[in-house]
Amino acid sequence: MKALYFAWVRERVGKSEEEIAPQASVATVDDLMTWLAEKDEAYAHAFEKKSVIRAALDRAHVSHDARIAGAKEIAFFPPMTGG
Amino acid sequence: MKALYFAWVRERVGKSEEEIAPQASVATVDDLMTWLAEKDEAYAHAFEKKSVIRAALDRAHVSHDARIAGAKEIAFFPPMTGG
Amino acid sequence: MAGAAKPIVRVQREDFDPAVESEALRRGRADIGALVTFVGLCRDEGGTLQALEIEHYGAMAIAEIERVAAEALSRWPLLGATIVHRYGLIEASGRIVLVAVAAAHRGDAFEAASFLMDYLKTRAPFWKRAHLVGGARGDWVEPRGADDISAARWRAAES
Amino acid sequence: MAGAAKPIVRVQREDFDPAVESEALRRGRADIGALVTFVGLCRDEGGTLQALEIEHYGAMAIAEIERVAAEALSRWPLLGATIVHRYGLIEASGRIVLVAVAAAHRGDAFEAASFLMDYLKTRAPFWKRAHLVGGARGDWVEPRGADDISAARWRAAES
Repeated sequence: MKALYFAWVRERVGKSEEEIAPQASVATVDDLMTWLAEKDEAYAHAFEKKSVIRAALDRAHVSHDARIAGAKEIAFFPPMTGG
Repeated sequence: MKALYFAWVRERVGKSEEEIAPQASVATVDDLMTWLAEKDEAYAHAFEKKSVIRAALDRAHVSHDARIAGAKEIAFFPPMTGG
Repeated sequence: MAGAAKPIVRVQREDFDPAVESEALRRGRADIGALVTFVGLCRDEGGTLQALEIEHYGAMAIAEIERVAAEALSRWPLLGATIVHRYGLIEASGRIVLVAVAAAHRGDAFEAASFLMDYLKTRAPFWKRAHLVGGARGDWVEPRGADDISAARWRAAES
Repeated sequence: MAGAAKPIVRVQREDFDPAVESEALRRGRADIGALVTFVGLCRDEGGTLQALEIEHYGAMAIAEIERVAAEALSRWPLLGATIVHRYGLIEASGRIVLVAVAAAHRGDAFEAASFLMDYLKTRAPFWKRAHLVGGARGDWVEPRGADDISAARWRAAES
Protein backbone atom coordinates (compact mmCIF):
# COMPACT_ATOMS: atom_id res chain seq x y z
CA MET A 1 0.00 0.00 0.00
CA LYS A 2 1.00 3.60 -0.47
CA ALA A 3 1.79 5.66 2.63
CA LEU A 4 1.57 9.46 2.56
CA TYR A 5 2.95 11.85 5.17
CA PHE A 6 2.04 15.49 5.64
CA ALA A 7 3.28 18.56 7.54
CA TRP A 8 5.59 17.73 10.46
CA VAL A 9 4.98 14.00 10.10
CA ARG A 10 6.41 14.31 6.56
CA GLU A 11 9.35 16.38 7.80
CA ARG A 12 10.23 13.92 10.53
CA VAL A 13 9.89 10.85 8.32
CA GLY A 14 11.92 12.67 5.66
CA LYS A 15 9.71 11.84 2.70
CA SER A 16 6.21 12.61 1.49
CA GLU A 17 5.28 9.16 0.25
CA GLU A 18 6.47 5.58 -0.13
CA GLU A 19 5.28 2.06 -0.79
CA ILE A 20 5.04 -0.04 2.36
CA ALA A 21 4.38 -3.76 2.81
CA PRO A 22 3.61 -4.57 6.44
CA GLN A 23 3.09 -8.21 7.36
CA ALA A 24 -0.47 -9.50 7.86
CA SER A 25 -0.26 -9.20 11.65
CA VAL A 26 -0.23 -5.39 11.24
CA ALA A 27 -4.00 -5.13 11.22
CA THR A 28 -5.03 -1.64 12.34
CA VAL A 29 -3.93 1.95 11.81
CA ASP A 30 -2.51 1.84 15.32
CA ASP A 31 -0.55 -1.34 14.55
CA LEU A 32 0.83 0.30 11.41
CA MET A 33 2.05 3.34 13.33
CA THR A 34 3.82 1.05 15.80
CA TRP A 35 5.34 -0.90 12.90
CA LEU A 36 6.52 2.30 11.19
CA ALA A 37 7.97 3.66 14.43
CA GLU A 38 10.25 0.62 14.58
CA LYS A 39 11.83 1.28 11.18
CA ASP A 40 14.40 3.83 12.32
CA GLU A 41 14.92 6.92 14.46
CA ALA A 42 13.24 9.27 11.99
CA TYR A 43 10.05 7.21 11.99
CA ALA A 44 10.32 6.73 15.74
CA HIS A 45 10.41 10.52 16.15
CA ALA A 46 7.47 11.04 13.76
CA PHE A 47 5.29 8.49 15.55
CA GLU A 48 6.49 8.97 19.12
CA LYS A 49 3.11 10.36 20.19
CA LYS A 50 0.65 8.31 18.21
CA SER A 51 -2.34 9.89 19.92
CA VAL A 52 -1.78 13.25 18.22
CA ILE A 53 -1.51 11.76 14.73
CA ARG A 54 -4.53 11.59 12.44
CA ALA A 55 -4.96 9.02 9.70
CA ALA A 56 -6.95 8.68 6.51
CA LEU A 57 -7.58 5.44 4.60
CA ASP A 58 -8.26 5.92 0.91
CA ARG A 59 -8.86 9.64 1.50
CA ALA A 60 -11.35 9.40 4.36
CA HIS A 61 -10.67 10.09 8.04
CA VAL A 62 -10.45 6.96 10.20
CA SER A 63 -9.86 6.24 13.86
CA HIS A 64 -6.75 4.43 15.05
CA ASP A 65 -8.60 1.15 15.48
CA ALA A 66 -9.68 1.05 11.83
CA ARG A 67 -8.48 -2.05 9.94
CA ILE A 68 -6.14 -1.36 7.06
CA ALA A 69 -6.77 -4.55 5.03
CA GLY A 70 -7.81 -3.73 1.47
CA ALA A 71 -6.83 -0.04 1.59
CA LYS A 72 -4.69 1.25 -1.27
CA GLU A 73 -3.58 4.49 0.40
CA ILE A 74 -2.98 5.51 3.98
CA ALA A 75 -2.06 9.03 5.07
CA PHE A 76 -0.64 10.25 8.39
CA PHE A 77 -0.74 13.89 9.45
CA PRO A 78 -1.08 16.26 12.41
CA PRO A 79 -4.45 17.81 13.32
CA MET A 80 -5.64 19.99 10.47
CA THR A 81 -5.17 23.76 10.56
CA GLY A 82 -6.84 24.87 7.34
CA GLY A 83 -9.78 27.21 6.87
CA MET B 1 -45.11 68.75 18.61
CA LYS B 2 -44.69 67.08 15.25
CA ALA B 3 -46.41 63.73 14.69
CA LEU B 4 -45.22 61.35 11.97
CA TYR B 5 -47.09 58.31 10.65
CA PHE B 6 -45.64 55.43 8.65
CA ALA B 7 -46.83 52.47 6.55
CA TRP B 8 -50.46 51.48 7.24
CA VAL B 9 -50.74 53.93 10.15
CA ARG B 10 -49.96 56.69 7.63
CA GLU B 11 -52.45 55.28 5.13
CA ARG B 12 -55.25 55.06 7.66
CA VAL B 13 -54.61 58.51 9.12
CA GLY B 14 -54.39 59.87 5.58
CA LYS B 15 -51.26 61.96 6.04
CA SER B 16 -47.60 61.41 6.78
CA GLU B 17 -47.08 64.23 9.27
CA GLU B 18 -48.80 67.06 11.09
CA GLU B 19 -48.41 69.44 14.01
CA ILE B 20 -50.41 68.40 17.06
CA ALA B 21 -51.10 70.22 20.33
CA PRO B 22 -52.61 67.89 22.92
CA GLN B 23 -53.62 69.34 26.27
CA ALA B 24 -51.34 68.82 29.29
CA SER B 25 -53.42 65.91 30.60
CA VAL B 26 -52.22 63.84 27.63
CA ALA B 27 -49.09 62.65 29.37
CA THR B 28 -47.92 59.40 27.82
CA VAL B 29 -47.60 57.81 24.39
CA ASP B 30 -50.63 55.70 25.26
CA ASP B 31 -52.64 58.80 26.23
CA LEU B 32 -51.67 60.42 22.95
CA MET B 33 -52.89 57.44 20.91
CA THR B 34 -56.23 57.56 22.75
CA TRP B 35 -56.42 61.33 22.14
CA LEU B 36 -55.65 60.88 18.41
CA ALA B 37 -58.18 58.04 18.05
CA GLU B 38 -60.89 60.46 19.20
CA LYS B 39 -60.21 62.97 16.39
CA ASP B 40 -62.23 61.23 13.69
CA GLU B 41 -62.97 57.88 12.09
CA ALA B 42 -59.69 57.73 10.16
CA TYR B 43 -57.63 58.16 13.33
CA ALA B 44 -59.95 55.80 15.18
CA HIS B 45 -59.25 53.16 12.53
CA ALA B 46 -55.48 53.77 12.64
CA PHE B 47 -55.31 53.48 16.42
CA GLU B 48 -58.04 50.89 17.01
CA LYS B 49 -55.48 48.31 18.20
CA LYS B 50 -53.00 50.39 20.14
CA SER B 51 -51.06 47.33 21.28
CA VAL B 52 -49.72 46.61 17.76
CA ILE B 53 -48.51 50.17 17.19
CA ARG B 54 -44.90 51.13 17.91
CA ALA B 55 -43.78 54.63 18.82
CA ALA B 56 -40.60 56.65 18.72
CA LEU B 57 -39.95 59.89 20.59
CA ASP B 58 -37.34 62.12 18.97
CA ARG B 59 -36.19 59.18 16.81
CA ALA B 60 -35.73 56.57 19.53
CA HIS B 61 -38.03 53.64 20.28
CA VAL B 62 -40.15 54.09 23.41
CA SER B 63 -42.76 52.02 25.21
CA HIS B 64 -46.38 53.12 25.44
CA ASP B 65 -45.97 54.36 28.99
CA ALA B 66 -43.18 56.80 28.05
CA ARG B 67 -43.99 60.44 28.89
CA ILE B 68 -44.18 62.76 25.90
CA ALA B 69 -43.45 66.07 27.66
CA GLY B 70 -40.53 67.87 26.05
CA ALA B 71 -40.41 65.74 22.91
CA LYS B 72 -40.30 67.60 19.59
CA GLU B 73 -41.22 64.66 17.37
CA ILE B 74 -43.32 61.56 17.87
CA ALA B 75 -43.72 58.81 15.29
CA PHE B 76 -46.28 55.99 15.10
CA PHE B 77 -45.81 52.91 12.94
CA PRO B 78 -46.47 49.17 12.66
CA PRO B 79 -43.82 46.61 13.67
CA MET B 80 -40.76 47.01 11.45
CA THR B 81 -40.20 44.69 8.50
CA GLY B 82 -36.87 45.91 7.14
CA GLY B 83 -33.66 44.01 6.77
CA MET C 1 -11.50 48.24 21.56
CA ALA C 2 -8.16 48.80 19.87
CA GLY C 3 -8.29 48.83 16.11
CA ALA C 4 -12.06 49.08 15.95
CA ALA C 5 -13.13 51.32 13.11
CA LYS C 6 -16.15 53.57 13.44
CA PRO C 7 -18.99 51.64 11.78
CA ILE C 8 -20.12 52.87 8.39
CA VAL C 9 -23.90 53.26 8.14
CA ARG C 10 -25.76 54.34 5.02
CA VAL C 11 -29.44 54.48 4.11
CA GLN C 12 -29.96 55.04 0.41
CA ARG C 13 -32.28 54.58 -2.54
CA GLU C 14 -29.59 53.43 -4.98
CA ASP C 15 -28.12 49.95 -5.20
CA PHE C 16 -24.81 49.05 -3.52
CA ASP C 17 -21.91 46.82 -4.50
CA PRO C 18 -21.19 44.21 -1.79
CA ALA C 19 -17.66 43.68 -3.12
CA VAL C 20 -16.80 47.38 -2.82
CA GLU C 21 -18.20 47.55 0.71
CA SER C 22 -16.42 44.48 2.05
CA GLU C 23 -13.17 45.27 0.24
CA ALA C 24 -13.17 48.72 1.86
CA LEU C 25 -13.11 47.07 5.30
CA ARG C 26 -10.11 44.95 4.38
CA ARG C 27 -7.97 47.31 2.34
CA GLY C 28 -4.63 48.38 3.76
CA ARG C 29 -4.66 46.21 6.84
CA ALA C 30 -3.43 42.73 7.74
CA ASP C 31 -5.03 42.17 11.15
CA ILE C 32 -8.33 40.84 9.78
CA GLY C 33 -8.74 37.08 9.76
CA ALA C 34 -12.45 36.87 9.00
CA LEU C 35 -14.71 38.91 6.78
CA VAL C 36 -18.43 38.07 6.75
CA THR C 37 -20.66 39.75 4.20
CA PHE C 38 -24.42 39.34 4.33
CA VAL C 39 -26.66 40.50 1.50
CA GLY C 40 -30.44 40.42 1.87
CA LEU C 41 -32.25 40.05 -1.45
CA CYS C 42 -35.83 40.53 -2.64
CA ARG C 43 -37.41 37.09 -3.21
CA ASP C 44 -40.07 36.77 -5.90
CA GLU C 45 -42.17 34.46 -3.68
CA GLY C 46 -42.59 31.73 -6.24
CA GLY C 47 -42.99 34.19 -9.10
CA THR C 48 -45.85 36.15 -7.50
CA LEU C 49 -43.90 39.19 -6.32
CA GLN C 50 -42.76 41.86 -8.76
CA ALA C 51 -41.06 44.21 -6.32
CA LEU C 52 -40.93 45.46 -2.76
CA GLU C 53 -41.61 49.07 -1.92
CA ILE C 54 -39.69 50.02 1.19
CA GLU C 55 -40.91 52.94 3.26
CA HIS C 56 -38.61 54.28 5.94
CA TYR C 57 -38.24 56.90 8.65
CA GLY C 58 -35.03 58.39 7.36
CA ALA C 59 -33.67 60.38 10.28
CA MET C 60 -34.44 57.65 12.78
CA ALA C 61 -33.17 54.85 10.53
CA ILE C 62 -29.63 56.21 10.55
CA ALA C 63 -29.70 56.86 14.30
CA GLU C 64 -31.15 53.43 15.10
CA ILE C 65 -28.73 51.51 12.88
CA GLU C 66 -25.86 53.43 14.45
CA ARG C 67 -27.12 52.40 17.89
CA VAL C 68 -27.31 48.76 16.79
CA ALA C 69 -23.82 48.95 15.28
CA ALA C 70 -22.41 50.49 18.48
CA GLU C 71 -24.01 47.65 20.44
CA ALA C 72 -22.31 45.08 18.17
CA LEU C 73 -18.94 46.82 18.60
CA SER C 74 -19.34 46.75 22.37
CA ARG C 75 -20.11 43.02 22.37
CA TRP C 76 -17.54 41.64 19.91
CA PRO C 77 -13.94 42.66 19.18
CA LEU C 78 -14.67 43.85 15.64
CA LEU C 79 -12.18 45.47 13.29
CA GLY C 80 -14.84 47.09 11.13
CA ALA C 81 -18.52 47.01 10.22
CA THR C 82 -20.54 48.41 7.36
CA ILE C 83 -24.33 48.47 7.14
CA VAL C 84 -26.24 49.70 4.10
CA HIS C 85 -30.04 49.61 3.89
CA ARG C 86 -31.99 50.62 0.80
CA TYR C 87 -35.45 52.17 0.55
CA GLY C 88 -37.79 52.81 -2.37
CA LEU C 89 -38.80 50.29 -5.02
CA ILE C 90 -36.65 47.14 -5.20
CA GLU C 91 -37.36 44.64 -7.97
CA ALA C 92 -37.38 40.89 -7.31
CA SER C 93 -33.79 39.55 -7.00
CA GLY C 94 -32.58 43.06 -6.11
CA ARG C 95 -30.39 43.82 -3.10
CA ILE C 96 -32.09 45.27 0.00
CA VAL C 97 -29.55 45.28 2.81
CA LEU C 98 -25.85 44.69 3.38
CA VAL C 99 -24.02 43.86 6.59
CA ALA C 100 -20.26 43.39 6.37
CA VAL C 101 -18.20 42.64 9.46
CA ALA C 102 -14.44 42.23 9.89
CA ALA C 103 -12.77 40.58 12.88
CA ALA C 104 -9.61 38.69 13.79
CA HIS C 105 -11.58 35.46 14.30
CA ARG C 106 -14.52 34.01 12.44
CA GLY C 107 -16.73 33.32 15.45
CA ASP C 108 -16.90 37.01 16.32
CA ALA C 109 -17.55 38.01 12.71
CA PHE C 110 -20.35 35.46 12.21
CA GLU C 111 -22.05 36.27 15.51
CA ALA C 112 -21.85 40.03 15.05
CA ALA C 113 -23.21 39.88 11.49
CA SER C 114 -26.07 37.64 12.59
CA PHE C 115 -26.81 39.91 15.56
CA LEU C 116 -26.79 43.00 13.34
CA MET C 117 -29.30 41.45 10.95
CA ASP C 118 -31.57 40.29 13.77
CA TYR C 119 -31.57 43.74 15.32
CA LEU C 120 -32.03 45.54 12.01
CA LYS C 121 -35.05 43.37 11.28
CA THR C 122 -36.76 44.17 14.55
CA ARG C 123 -35.55 47.72 15.35
CA ALA C 124 -34.71 49.65 12.18
CA PRO C 125 -37.69 51.72 10.97
CA PHE C 126 -38.34 50.22 7.53
CA TRP C 127 -41.62 48.77 6.25
CA LYS C 128 -42.03 46.60 3.19
CA ARG C 129 -45.03 46.51 0.90
CA ALA C 130 -45.44 43.93 -1.85
CA HIS C 131 -46.08 44.82 -5.48
CA LEU C 132 -47.53 41.77 -7.18
CA VAL C 133 -46.83 40.43 -10.64
CA GLY C 134 -49.58 41.82 -12.86
CA GLY C 135 -49.42 45.26 -11.29
CA ALA C 136 -51.61 44.88 -8.21
CA ARG C 137 -50.43 46.50 -5.03
CA GLY C 138 -50.14 43.84 -2.36
CA ASP C 139 -50.27 44.09 1.40
CA TRP C 140 -47.77 45.43 3.86
CA VAL C 141 -45.41 42.60 4.75
CA GLU C 142 -46.24 41.11 8.14
CA PRO C 143 -43.36 40.74 10.58
CA ARG C 144 -42.18 37.13 10.93
CA GLY C 145 -42.50 35.74 14.43
CA ALA C 146 -39.17 34.06 13.70
CA ASP C 147 -37.50 37.48 13.61
CA ASP C 148 -38.49 38.33 17.18
CA ILE C 149 -37.37 34.92 18.35
CA SER C 150 -34.09 35.33 16.52
CA ALA C 151 -33.51 38.76 18.05
CA ALA C 152 -34.41 37.46 21.51
CA ARG C 153 -31.45 35.03 21.34
CA TRP C 154 -29.08 37.90 22.05
CA ARG C 155 -30.92 39.13 25.10
CA ALA C 156 -30.03 36.19 27.34
CA ALA C 157 -26.40 37.32 27.25
CA GLU C 158 -27.30 40.87 28.24
CA SER C 159 -28.47 40.38 31.79
CA MET D 1 -34.26 19.54 -1.40
CA ALA D 2 -35.93 21.32 -4.31
CA GLY D 3 -33.86 24.04 -5.89
CA ALA D 4 -30.66 23.00 -4.15
CA ALA D 5 -27.72 23.39 -6.46
CA LYS D 6 -24.84 20.96 -6.37
CA PRO D 7 -22.20 22.61 -4.21
CA ILE D 8 -19.19 24.03 -5.99
CA VAL D 9 -15.89 22.97 -4.40
CA ARG D 10 -12.46 24.09 -5.57
CA VAL D 11 -8.97 23.67 -4.14
CA GLN D 12 -6.47 25.90 -5.90
CA ARG D 13 -3.18 27.75 -5.63
CA GLU D 14 -4.38 30.97 -7.27
CA ASP D 15 -6.40 33.71 -5.60
CA PHE D 16 -10.20 33.91 -5.92
CA ASP D 17 -12.63 36.80 -6.24
CA PRO D 18 -15.33 36.64 -3.53
CA ALA D 19 -17.64 38.88 -5.57
CA VAL D 20 -17.49 36.58 -8.58
CA GLU D 21 -18.16 33.51 -6.45
CA SER D 22 -21.12 34.93 -4.55
CA GLU D 23 -22.59 36.63 -7.61
CA ALA D 24 -22.53 33.28 -9.44
CA LEU D 25 -24.81 31.80 -6.75
CA ARG D 26 -27.33 34.60 -7.17
CA ARG D 27 -27.37 35.19 -10.91
CA GLY D 28 -30.54 34.38 -12.84
CA ARG D 29 -32.72 33.48 -9.88
CA ALA D 30 -35.10 35.32 -7.56
CA ASP D 31 -35.74 32.75 -4.84
CA ILE D 32 -32.69 33.69 -2.74
CA GLY D 33 -33.35 35.96 0.23
CA ALA D 34 -30.00 35.65 1.99
CA LEU D 35 -26.47 35.40 0.71
CA VAL D 36 -23.67 34.96 3.26
CA THR D 37 -20.08 35.18 2.09
CA PHE D 38 -17.21 34.34 4.42
CA VAL D 39 -13.60 35.09 3.50
CA GLY D 40 -10.75 33.85 5.68
CA LEU D 41 -7.66 36.05 5.47
CA CYS D 42 -4.01 35.68 6.46
CA ARG D 43 -3.36 37.80 9.57
CA ASP D 44 0.10 39.28 10.02
CA GLU D 45 0.02 38.54 13.79
CA GLY D 46 0.96 42.02 14.88
CA GLY D 47 3.45 42.47 12.04
CA THR D 48 5.48 39.32 12.80
CA LEU D 49 4.08 37.07 10.09
CA GLN D 50 5.15 37.49 6.48
CA ALA D 51 3.12 34.69 4.91
CA LEU D 52 1.51 31.33 5.50
CA GLU D 53 2.59 28.27 3.58
CA ILE D 54 -0.34 25.91 3.23
CA GLU D 55 0.36 22.24 2.64
CA HIS D 56 -2.54 20.03 1.61
CA TYR D 57 -3.55 16.51 0.67
CA GLY D 58 -5.10 17.36 -2.66
CA ALA D 59 -7.18 14.34 -3.55
CA MET D 60 -8.58 14.01 -0.07
CA ALA D 61 -9.20 17.75 0.33
CA ILE D 62 -11.71 17.84 -2.52
CA ALA D 63 -13.43 14.65 -1.32
CA GLU D 64 -13.59 15.83 2.29
CA ILE D 65 -14.92 19.31 1.47
CA GLU D 66 -17.56 17.72 -0.76
CA ARG D 67 -18.61 15.51 2.16
CA VAL D 68 -18.85 18.54 4.44
CA ALA D 69 -20.85 20.45 1.81
CA ALA D 70 -23.24 17.52 1.34
CA GLU D 71 -23.72 17.43 5.10
CA ALA D 72 -24.62 21.15 5.11
CA LEU D 73 -27.10 20.65 2.26
CA SER D 74 -28.76 17.83 4.16
CA ARG D 75 -29.13 19.97 7.29
CA TRP D 76 -30.30 23.30 5.89
CA PRO D 77 -32.58 24.17 2.95
CA LEU D 78 -29.83 25.82 0.91
CA LEU D 79 -30.17 27.21 -2.60
CA GLY D 80 -26.46 27.05 -3.33
CA ALA D 81 -23.03 26.79 -1.74
CA THR D 82 -19.50 27.47 -2.95
CA ILE D 83 -16.31 26.58 -1.11
CA VAL D 84 -12.84 27.53 -2.33
CA HIS D 85 -9.68 26.74 -0.37
CA ARG D 86 -6.21 27.85 -1.44
CA TYR D 87 -2.87 26.17 -0.85
CA GLY D 88 0.73 27.27 -1.36
CA LEU D 89 2.24 30.52 -0.15
CA ILE D 90 -0.23 33.20 0.93
CA GLU D 91 1.10 36.62 1.94
CA ALA D 92 -0.24 38.47 4.98
CA SER D 93 -3.65 40.02 4.21
CA GLY D 94 -4.16 37.49 1.39
CA ARG D 95 -7.29 35.39 1.00
CA ILE D 96 -7.16 31.76 2.18
CA VAL D 97 -10.67 30.37 2.07
CA LEU D 98 -14.12 31.31 0.83
CA VAL D 99 -17.51 29.95 1.87
CA ALA D 100 -20.57 31.41 0.14
CA VAL D 101 -24.05 30.17 0.97
CA ALA D 102 -27.43 31.11 -0.52
CA ALA D 103 -30.79 30.40 1.12
CA ALA D 104 -34.32 31.76 1.26
CA HIS D 105 -33.87 32.85 4.87
CA ARG D 106 -30.90 34.36 6.65
CA GLY D 107 -30.88 32.00 9.64
CA ASP D 108 -30.20 29.00 7.39
CA ALA D 109 -27.52 30.86 5.42
CA PHE D 110 -25.67 32.08 8.54
CA GLU D 111 -25.81 28.70 10.26
CA ALA D 112 -24.73 26.73 7.23
CA ALA D 113 -21.80 29.08 6.50
CA SER D 114 -20.66 28.91 10.12
CA PHE D 115 -21.00 25.10 10.13
CA LEU D 116 -19.03 24.80 6.89
CA MET D 117 -16.17 26.86 8.29
CA ASP D 118 -16.12 24.93 11.57
CA TYR D 119 -15.99 21.62 9.71
CA LEU D 120 -13.42 22.81 7.19
CA LYS D 121 -11.18 23.89 10.06
CA THR D 122 -11.27 20.54 11.79
CA ARG D 123 -11.72 18.06 8.91
CA ALA D 124 -10.22 19.41 5.67
CA PRO D 125 -6.61 18.20 5.19
CA PHE D 126 -4.69 21.49 5.13
CA TRP D 127 -1.76 22.47 7.35
CA LYS D 128 -0.40 25.97 7.82
CA ARG D 129 3.18 26.91 8.46
CA ALA D 130 4.26 30.43 9.36
CA HIS D 131 6.93 32.37 7.46
CA LEU D 132 8.15 35.13 9.71
CA VAL D 133 9.04 38.70 8.82
CA GLY D 134 12.80 38.73 8.29
CA GLY D 135 12.78 35.46 6.38
CA ALA D 136 12.84 32.85 9.14
CA ARG D 137 10.66 29.83 8.72
CA GLY D 138 8.33 29.62 11.69
CA ASP D 139 6.50 26.68 13.22
CA TRP D 140 3.56 24.70 11.99
CA VAL D 141 0.43 26.44 13.20
CA GLU D 142 -1.07 24.67 16.21
CA PRO D 143 -4.77 23.88 16.06
CA ARG D 144 -6.87 26.18 18.23
CA GLY D 145 -8.83 24.40 20.91
CA ALA D 146 -11.60 26.88 20.08
CA ASP D 147 -11.98 25.23 16.67
CA ASP D 148 -12.79 21.83 18.12
CA ILE D 149 -15.24 23.39 20.54
CA SER D 150 -16.83 25.35 17.71
CA ALA D 151 -17.18 22.22 15.56
CA ALA D 152 -18.62 20.26 18.49
CA ARG D 153 -21.56 22.70 18.64
CA TRP D 154 -23.09 21.01 15.61
CA ARG D 155 -22.86 17.52 17.01
CA ALA D 156 -25.54 17.94 19.69
CA ALA D 157 -28.13 18.26 16.91
CA GLU D 158 -26.96 15.08 15.20
CA SER D 159 -28.01 12.47 17.70
